[in-house]
Amino acid sequence: MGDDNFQEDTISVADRLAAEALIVDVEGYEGPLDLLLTLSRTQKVDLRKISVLELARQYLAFVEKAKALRIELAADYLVMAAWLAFLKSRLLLPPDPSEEGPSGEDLAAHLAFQLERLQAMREVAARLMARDRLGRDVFARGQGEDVMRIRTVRFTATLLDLMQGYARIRTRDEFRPFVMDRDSVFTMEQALERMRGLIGFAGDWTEIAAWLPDGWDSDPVRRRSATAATFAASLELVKQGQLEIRQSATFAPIEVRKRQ
Amino acid sequence: MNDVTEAPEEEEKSLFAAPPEGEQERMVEAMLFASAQPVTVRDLEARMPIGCDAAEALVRLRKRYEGRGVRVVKVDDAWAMRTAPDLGFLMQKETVETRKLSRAAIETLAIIAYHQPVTRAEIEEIRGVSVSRGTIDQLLEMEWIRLGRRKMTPGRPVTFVVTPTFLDHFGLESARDLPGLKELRQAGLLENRPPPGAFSMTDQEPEEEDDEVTGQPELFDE
Amino acid sequence: MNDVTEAPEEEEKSLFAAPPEGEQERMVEAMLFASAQPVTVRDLEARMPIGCDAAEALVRLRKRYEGRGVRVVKVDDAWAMRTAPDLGFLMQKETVETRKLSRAAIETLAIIAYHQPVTRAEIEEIRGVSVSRGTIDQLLEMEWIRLGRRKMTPGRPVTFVVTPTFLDHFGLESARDLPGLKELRQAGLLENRPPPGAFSMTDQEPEEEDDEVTGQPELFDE
Repeated sequence: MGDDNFQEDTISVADRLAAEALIVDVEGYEGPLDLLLTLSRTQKVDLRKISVLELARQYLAFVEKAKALRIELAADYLVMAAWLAFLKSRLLLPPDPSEEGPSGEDLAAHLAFQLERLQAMREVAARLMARDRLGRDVFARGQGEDVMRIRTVRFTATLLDLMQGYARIRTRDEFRPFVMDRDSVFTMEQALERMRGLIGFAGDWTEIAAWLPDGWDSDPVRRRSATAATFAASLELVKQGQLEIRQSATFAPIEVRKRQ
Repeated sequence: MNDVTEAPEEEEKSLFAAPPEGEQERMVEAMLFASAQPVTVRDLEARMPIGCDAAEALVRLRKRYEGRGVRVVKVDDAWAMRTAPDLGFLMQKETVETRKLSRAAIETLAIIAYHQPVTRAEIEEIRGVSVSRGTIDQLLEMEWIRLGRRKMTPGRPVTFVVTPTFLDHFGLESARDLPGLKELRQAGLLENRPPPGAFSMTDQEPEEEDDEVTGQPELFDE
Repeated sequence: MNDVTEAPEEEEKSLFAAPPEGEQERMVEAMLFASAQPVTVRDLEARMPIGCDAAEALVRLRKRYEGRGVRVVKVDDAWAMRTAPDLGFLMQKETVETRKLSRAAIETLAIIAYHQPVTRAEIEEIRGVSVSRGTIDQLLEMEWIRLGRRKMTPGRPVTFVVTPTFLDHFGLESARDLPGLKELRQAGLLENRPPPGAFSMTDQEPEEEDDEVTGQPELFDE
């Protein structure tokens, strides 16, 4: 206890000054660990030999002052305060063999380790940032000639492509919208016109086949079309009273003649 | 007059000892290396400690890089470092991409092969569409076609013929080896036509066939 | 065993006469010189004629540039040319103003570099505060850190590691060359010691902790 009093006395002024500075600038600390690290500097000793008990007292004092000044502390600062209060009690009381869990010394050692580790990280971060850095101290090639990618496109075709291509051109004419091919169709209009011209010469019964136009009687397709058209035209002319038509028996030849 | 201007210069030189020659050379080297643009002697000196002679350092640096993979070159009135021209091949990465020839190109090529020597107008007549300059250029570039003799018709139009490279690619000994219309039909490539013997819908076919038979060999008789 | 592997190599060498040493050095010089980014030995060799030994040429080239205004440096498994650090003062014009990193970002970066591969929870444990998303994002965006393999602990958290770009920026050959790394390890400060007992300030890590102790030194002992 006496030892503690002594320590408190020796650092009280610096401690108070530091604490006041901290209260003003509490926002500037990155959490309880950062604050503890700052507080530990007031001990001016190697972090490995730091008095965690003393640190706990400083921290708790800081929290008390902050409360007194109605400064709202973030929850993690208060959690840390609670934990440090617990740690403090552990460190001050003689170890209770019946109590479970780690000893106060173990907990203190771990806190000291955390502080030392954070401090070490800050130091190496500073060393890292102080290195000769690219773009600040050291420079890369200003006018990089990056590897030019030459993409050669090689076109190929096979003989089949060629043949198909040619075939496509040679048969292109047949690819056209579907229309009835009129070439082998003899329309009724054509037949009517033809018969009107010839009707004057049909005084006698004449077989309808004789009326078919030239070139339409050999090919079966053309003959069929011409025959049908001529027959239909004949019926039309009969209806108009210009022609007479007859068939002697079923499948017998159909004959026409000018109406008498 | 000369004395007046030289005097302060001398003074300056003595006041600020210029870095040794080797050091100046290093500086110029680093600046040329890092700069995105060629740098003038003036700019170099402006960045170097007082009393430095960039021009002098450049001469030495240029000599040092002689025969190396990198050279010190003058660009207009500025200086730069560039890779040696004979190593340009290292700065390129070649990739070959194989692509199918377009339909227009294949058809044009086929017409040239079957009808050579053929003029552009004739190709267009056969294809029924105009042939783009690019298509012809592409085939010329591939060395599959070349210009043949001019046609003895008004305007003396140029003709196109296929090349040995073409024959080589398609595994043909001569253009005459190209399958004729009859063979194409037998191969089913002309199956859109009515089978022979059947009533023909288009009556121009017979003559065309004749043309093919008589025209074809003549075309290849060069 | 040796004979078997050596034989084809010999054969290859005789089949394709590799360019002389000096020529190979010139080639490597030109390629490194031309590239602003570090180039791997593999990439160098891929662009050189068959039979070249880029690694060998690099050793000679590095020696040649010793003490010059430009240096040949190794970055991870790649090589680059960089200006000598003592000449940085000449390069004011070339300086690209980099975004100032916050203290949190700098500390986070250092923790990742020295503790890699490290999880976000571990970073938070070391700093004693939570790490903002923005800080990690900024470092990722600068390409100074990247995601490492996931940790084999519950939740399989992602880890962070530093990149070759980081090494290049800070002039490090590898993460093993980080300043003070050895001392930190000897002092046991790179171990993520578990807090004694169940009571921890940030209670998410007990399981992860074990992995830490074994995982950490392994990384740098490669």
